[in-house]
Amino acid sequence: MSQNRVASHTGAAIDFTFNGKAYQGIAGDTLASALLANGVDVVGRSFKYARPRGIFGHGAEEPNAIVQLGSGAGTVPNLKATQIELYQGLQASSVNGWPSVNFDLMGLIGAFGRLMPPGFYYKTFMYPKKLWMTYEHFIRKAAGLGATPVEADPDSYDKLNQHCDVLVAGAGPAGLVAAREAARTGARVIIADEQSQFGGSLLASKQQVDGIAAPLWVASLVAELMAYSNVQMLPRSTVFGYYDHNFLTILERRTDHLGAVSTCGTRQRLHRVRAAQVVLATGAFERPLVFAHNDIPGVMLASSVSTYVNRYGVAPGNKLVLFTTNDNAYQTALDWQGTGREVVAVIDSRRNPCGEIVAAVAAMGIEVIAGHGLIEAQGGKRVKRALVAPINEAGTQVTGAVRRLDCDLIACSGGWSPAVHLSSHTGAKPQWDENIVAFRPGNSKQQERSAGACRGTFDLQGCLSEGASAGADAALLSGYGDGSPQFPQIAVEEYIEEPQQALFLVPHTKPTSRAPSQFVDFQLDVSASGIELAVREGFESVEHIKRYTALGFGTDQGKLGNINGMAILANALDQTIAETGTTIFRPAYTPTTFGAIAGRDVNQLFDPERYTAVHRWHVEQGAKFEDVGQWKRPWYFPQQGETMQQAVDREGLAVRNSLGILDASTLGKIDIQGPDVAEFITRIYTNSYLKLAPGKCRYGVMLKEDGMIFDDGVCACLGDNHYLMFTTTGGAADVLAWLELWQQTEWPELQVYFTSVTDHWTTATVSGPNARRVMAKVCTDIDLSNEAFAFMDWRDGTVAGVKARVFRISFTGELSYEVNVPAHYGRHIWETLIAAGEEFNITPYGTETMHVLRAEKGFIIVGQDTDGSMTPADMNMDWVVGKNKAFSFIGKRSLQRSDTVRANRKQLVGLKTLNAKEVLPEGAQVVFDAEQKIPMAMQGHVTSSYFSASLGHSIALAVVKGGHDRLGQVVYCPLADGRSIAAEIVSSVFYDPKGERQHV
Amino acid sequence: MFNGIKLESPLFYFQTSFNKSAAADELFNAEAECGLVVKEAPLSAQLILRGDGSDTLFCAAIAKTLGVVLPLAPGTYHQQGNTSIYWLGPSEWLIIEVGGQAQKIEIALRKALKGHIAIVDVSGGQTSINLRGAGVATVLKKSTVYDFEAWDLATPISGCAAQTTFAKASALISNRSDGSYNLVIRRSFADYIALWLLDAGEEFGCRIEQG
Amino acid sequence: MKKYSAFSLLKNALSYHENWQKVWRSPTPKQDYNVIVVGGGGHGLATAYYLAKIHGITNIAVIEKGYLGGGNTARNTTIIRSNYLWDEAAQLYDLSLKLWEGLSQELNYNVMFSQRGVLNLGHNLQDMRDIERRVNANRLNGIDGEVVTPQRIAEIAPLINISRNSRYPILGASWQPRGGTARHDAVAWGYARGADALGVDLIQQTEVTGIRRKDGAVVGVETSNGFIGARKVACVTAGNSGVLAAMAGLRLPVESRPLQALVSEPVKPCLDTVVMSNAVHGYISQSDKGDLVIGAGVDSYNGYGQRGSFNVVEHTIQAICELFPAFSRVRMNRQWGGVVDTCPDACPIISKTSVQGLYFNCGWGTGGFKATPGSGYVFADTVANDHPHPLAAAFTVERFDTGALIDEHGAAGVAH
Amino acid sequence: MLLIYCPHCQEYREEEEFSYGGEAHIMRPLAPDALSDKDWGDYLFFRTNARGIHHEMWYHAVGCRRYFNATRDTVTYEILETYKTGTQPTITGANS
Repeated sequence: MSQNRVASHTGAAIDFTFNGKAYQGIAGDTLASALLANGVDVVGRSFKYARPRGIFGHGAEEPNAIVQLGSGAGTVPNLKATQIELYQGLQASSVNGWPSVNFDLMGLIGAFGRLMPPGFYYKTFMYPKKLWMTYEHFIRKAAGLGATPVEADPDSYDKLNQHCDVLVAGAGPAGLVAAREAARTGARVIIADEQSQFGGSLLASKQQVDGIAAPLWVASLVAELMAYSNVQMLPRSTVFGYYDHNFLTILERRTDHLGAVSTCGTRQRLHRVRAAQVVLATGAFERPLVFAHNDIPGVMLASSVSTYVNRYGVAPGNKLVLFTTNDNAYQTALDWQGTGREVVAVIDSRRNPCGEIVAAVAAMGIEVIAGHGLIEAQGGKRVKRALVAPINEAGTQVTGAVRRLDCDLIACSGGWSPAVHLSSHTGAKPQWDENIVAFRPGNSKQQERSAGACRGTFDLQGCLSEGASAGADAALLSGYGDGSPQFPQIAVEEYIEEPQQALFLVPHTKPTSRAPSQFVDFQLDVSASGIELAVREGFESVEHIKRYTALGFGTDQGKLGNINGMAILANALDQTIAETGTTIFRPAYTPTTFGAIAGRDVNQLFDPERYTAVHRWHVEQGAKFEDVGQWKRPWYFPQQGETMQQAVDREGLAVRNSLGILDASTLGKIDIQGPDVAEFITRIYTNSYLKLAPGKCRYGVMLKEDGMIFDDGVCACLGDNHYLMFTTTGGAADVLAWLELWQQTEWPELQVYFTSVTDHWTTATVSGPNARRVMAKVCTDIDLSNEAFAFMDWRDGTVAGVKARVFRISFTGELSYEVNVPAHYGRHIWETLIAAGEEFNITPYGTETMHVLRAEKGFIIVGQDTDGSMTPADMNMDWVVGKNKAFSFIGKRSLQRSDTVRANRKQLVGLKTLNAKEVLPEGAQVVFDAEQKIPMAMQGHVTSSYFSASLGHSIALAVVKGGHDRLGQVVYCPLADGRSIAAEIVSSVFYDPKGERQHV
Repeated sequence: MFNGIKLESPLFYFQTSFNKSAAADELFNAEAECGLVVKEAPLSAQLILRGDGSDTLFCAAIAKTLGVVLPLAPGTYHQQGNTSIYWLGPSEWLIIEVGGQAQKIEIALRKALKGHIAIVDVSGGQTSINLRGAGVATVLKKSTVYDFEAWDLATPISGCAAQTTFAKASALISNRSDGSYNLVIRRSFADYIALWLLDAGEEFGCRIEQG
Repeated sequence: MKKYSAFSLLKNALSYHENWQKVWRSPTPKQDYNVIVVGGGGHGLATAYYLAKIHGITNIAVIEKGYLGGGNTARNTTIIRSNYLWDEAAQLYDLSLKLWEGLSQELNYNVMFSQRGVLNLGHNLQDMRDIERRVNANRLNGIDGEVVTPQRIAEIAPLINISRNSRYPILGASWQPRGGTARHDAVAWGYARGADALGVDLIQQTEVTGIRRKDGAVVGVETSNGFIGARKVACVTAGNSGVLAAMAGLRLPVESRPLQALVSEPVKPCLDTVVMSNAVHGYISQSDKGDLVIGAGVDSYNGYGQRGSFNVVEHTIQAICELFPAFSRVRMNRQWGGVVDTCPDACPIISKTSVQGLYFNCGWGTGGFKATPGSGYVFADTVANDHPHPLAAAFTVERFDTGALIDEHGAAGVAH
Repeated sequence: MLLIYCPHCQEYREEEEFSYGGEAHIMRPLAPDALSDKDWGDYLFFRTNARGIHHEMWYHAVGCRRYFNATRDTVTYEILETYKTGTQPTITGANS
């Protein structure tokens, strides 16, 4: 039996290790309660001064007991021991302290703490300049808490999109009754609580509720809720964020109580909840008192001491001194007395405490020292002594002799701070209330209401009745029930409490600047003197103070320190707390695992992979793939031992000399129907379609209104009032939205309907001198002769026994047919063409070869040769702009702006390296004078560059200032390796300049 | 010359290409009733219909030609035998005839309809899959942002349809009278969605039945 | 101004830090100033500092509606780099980078400028073309940078996932060693302290509610504490530029959008550089305190709420988990949002206006923090001389009429 | 995270289904070629960027594929109304 375990409290033994040492806890323990049971005092070292720290609280507010859980890929940094449920074999260690938390060399630095006041780093480490990176290296080593894993996360996470009528955050007394009232109306209810058990404060309460012990009453209520099919109960689930339009996020820890790494499904689950109404019942945090060396292990919150005693059967010490400003904390003296251990005294800052519970405590023979403050704790790694002295009524000065009380445990209470975090996420500004000496939630900005302690109602009776009406009210507003609670009143047994004193910083015999450190934010070593110093230096706003001192920036998000800090600041500025400002909290309420926020959208599911109907064939052929948007497109088809260049050379030569086949299915396709189609697309494209006859195709370019090229492709007239538009692969969705935008919002009078048919068609493009021959083998009902079926025509017909639409368009400059069939027939048509083409050595080619072939022809690729700052004229494509179109098409006006008509714009040209074998790197910058000094005058850049097997030399496309007038001029591309490649500006059409081959 | 043309549905290769460690035969066409069973429907005719729903002649012609009344209420679909019509938007519907021929339907409709309309065959571009089993409701919550529970609460029957997100793709989701759900998804996203479903259904046990 | 140093720290420690002087005064506004800078963020304070330091104009007030450095200065992810594509942008940002390199000494305030380098990752072939193009342009502009391989990336950031099998494999990156991060608050406070020492009045908690004009020229500003006269008014109010412009009857080609960021809990050093990926939308570095500092993409809709949508954060964290699978178990400590001015060409506006004596410095989008010193420097020059500084000439508002945009995001590549 | 009422689907849908379409009620000039560079630039790039009541377009991309308008407060993000393209808002900066 561990030294601090209360004899009456028993349970199954659980073995665990902390900092390598073996311990035993029992079922139901948290790591914190188990460590306390085993008498472990020092659990960590503070961030800045490396002071020894012990467990201070019992929940999310814990600032000190930050541990590294587990090891290897499954390790988790920075967990709070107070929130870790103990499991067999648990391994945990302190995150700071070297060589150990009990003897930390960094502790020596702590001795020089005075050299490190807030902001000291802004004032030094500046000279000599070059040393900063070295200084920083050591600063960083000292910083940080736990360590991140170095291997990939072995766990998985997922998300649920939830929709409910009433979300109840917190399952303490107020939350439970709120959920019950909402549940009985039939509303969809979700109730979440961060603890493993519902009940909140009642789990550690000795009170009677509704005539039975509080924990029993909780159990019955939980059972009642479970019976409702319209209630979802989420234990181990923290509502960590409250966003716009009543969207809230909940992190559910599904397996963390079983082990560091999950052995049974997703480790954590993110609930994305859209709630019609929200009840916030998140409770309150007890506020520590700020006195000298209040951070020594053995100083704890009064409620935490009671919780460890009543709920976990752990008495974390022997001789207790209780220091309070209120009646409420006296309960801790009673609870401690119950363990049979000594209550040395109760120190009450109030002159004459007179509440019922005060009398009850006094009646037990416990000394109550009123009108005193506990001004300093003494001890090294554990409290040994408390210094107590009379203080004036205002609580600002020590007024008499100091008395020493030997003790090993100090429980303190400065009253309670409502957990207004979630309401604060909505932008509601918390309001200071003198009566409860705390911030209450601000006026609602969303469909929410607070109930119970988080609203500043601290008596159980009040919490229960508030919860009941909040639940009924929320249900009513979401359309259920009549708004009147079924159980407005529940009998409870509790003491009537007298008002507390507003005391935050406890005076010392020395002024704050000289007194031993009086800590406000334990985790970041922010002390009262630090805050006063910041004020002395001229920082006045709360935000400046927080940022300058780091107050509230810890992983506890200032749950304990913020209010004390505000009060000390207000005092230093000689203002009231209300004048000084408010306290703002941001998500996450408690730290939230990245993996859970990412959910299942990781690894192969990070983004969809889109496949064409022929994809599996490409895979079987060993194709290498290129990511184009979400599509996987064959990049090239290497054969045995081929390099990429060899494969691309082979594929390209096959197309030029015989026959190639390309899977062009990813091109966007939009079916357009309606009487005004021709007019509409003539407004969208730069050229005109008014006279395009059925059976004909035309290449078009579209601009944004700024005149810059946005997409391009062929558009075919399928019949009167019926067109098919091809877009770039990446542009398909944008173009459809673009068409809809103009039709729906600008030209609703134009009768046109758009439908995406990208996925419906498989497009197999056969290209090369033998294209007609192979088509003739698989298609008998189309006259393929050049006269009957000319370049830029399309025909309906039957290909390989399948109804097909064949387009005679070409992106290679060769005789080409694009065979389109419904995708169910995709692989059939593909394999039939492959078989039929065998005698012509039909060669599948990928996007790389396609790029080479089109570059040989000077055809641009939008997004590669253009970059959103290129006009058709810049691309030497004036021919595609209909100058005389009646309607001022999209982007036309912008082409007349002074900058778009200026000479010397970057223009598309060809580049031919003087050394024919040398291939310019894409992205190389172009200069006219290679000898000039840096910064050089850059004249353009290489947009596309390849070695052309069919031409036997390298080719490149580039945009060069005034390029169209510079044909023949030699330019230079200075490279990173110091070389400078010379190239001649030539026409951008390298191959078959007259364009005869595609017309044969 | 081209007899024995084989048609391939979008999920045709999913089973063979599925690269998860679990043995494929456990995952595909097993007998075990899993918490999530995914079944791809046989190939069917799917057409997009555009037109003016406020035009009574238009509506009447549809009803006469297809034997199904055009659904005019947002978020609904009507079904008669093998033919269903889904409301996709004002002036936009999806016609699905299981085992039907798109071309026949298009010709019939074009004959019956007058004025500014559009009919587009999209049969090759999408497929229908059916989700059934105890885990379906949760899988839908994992996969889409739409509130499907509201359907059960409102009208615990079939007839509801919604186009919404599905993981990082999209789907047209409808409820069937047997308590299962149908998803119409785009061909190019089909493998991604199937992979997602196996992952999302893992906790209930999931298998995929070939249509 | 008392000089900060290790010695001053020691000296003050001996007197229990009771004798530190104020970092800046809290003056009551005069009736009239030569220049009023509206907005007490980094850019505004830097503007005031350089007006006083370089142009000798010390009769200046900086008017801030909240507290100094409380806007985007306090909300950004502190990334500093100058590897921009277009000459105009690159030269402006590199002036800024050069000023960063001496800023702690210039201000006698340690802004903790940490030149740990910046990686911009490429995930597909077009990314790599764009990276090559940008790095070549940078090099020929005299700006450091190189294209690095996945192997080199792994040396610089060992926890990054360079597997070829990931959904969007890392094909390479641009690497700018001089880039890095700085302590954002310190920048504002350092400039404020410096400006104050030169006589600049820093007026906090005072909101400008109107811009008073007479015969087409500025005569001063209406504020929540009354009218204050000025011959010149320089507006540097990122996020609210449109509101200020409206006060003078002007419109700007700017839209205010939410930009979100988040930090993890502090962890031991695990990332010694800055990693950015446009393709998957995630930016990450590690602060000296140990937090992983992560920037998200801009929200799609207009918003002044300093809040964005959660799905943007989800997408960003998915990207971070893709790049750093080990970070999946790290936890988000805090998230927040700012309001950024977005310009059609993702470049700032540093400009005179049609109102004599009224100047605007806005439209920095997501790139404002890194530009703080340079922006203040050229804007001060523009205001002092009533004529654009050479490096600011390309950034006048007129470019939206002529079409001479400096399209930084268009340059990121569009359809493919 | 916005919850947006689609006037065509006639129900509230999650933000993920929509894409933002920018400021609403900006008419394309009927005779662009007659405009000065300045006036054209104004149409192209200059927006009210209202702080408060803002009329904006949304596209129900993963849904009915219709554009519609919303009146939204850009500070509180509250959506005061949504209405079909071609109709006018009932709530404007003037009457709010």
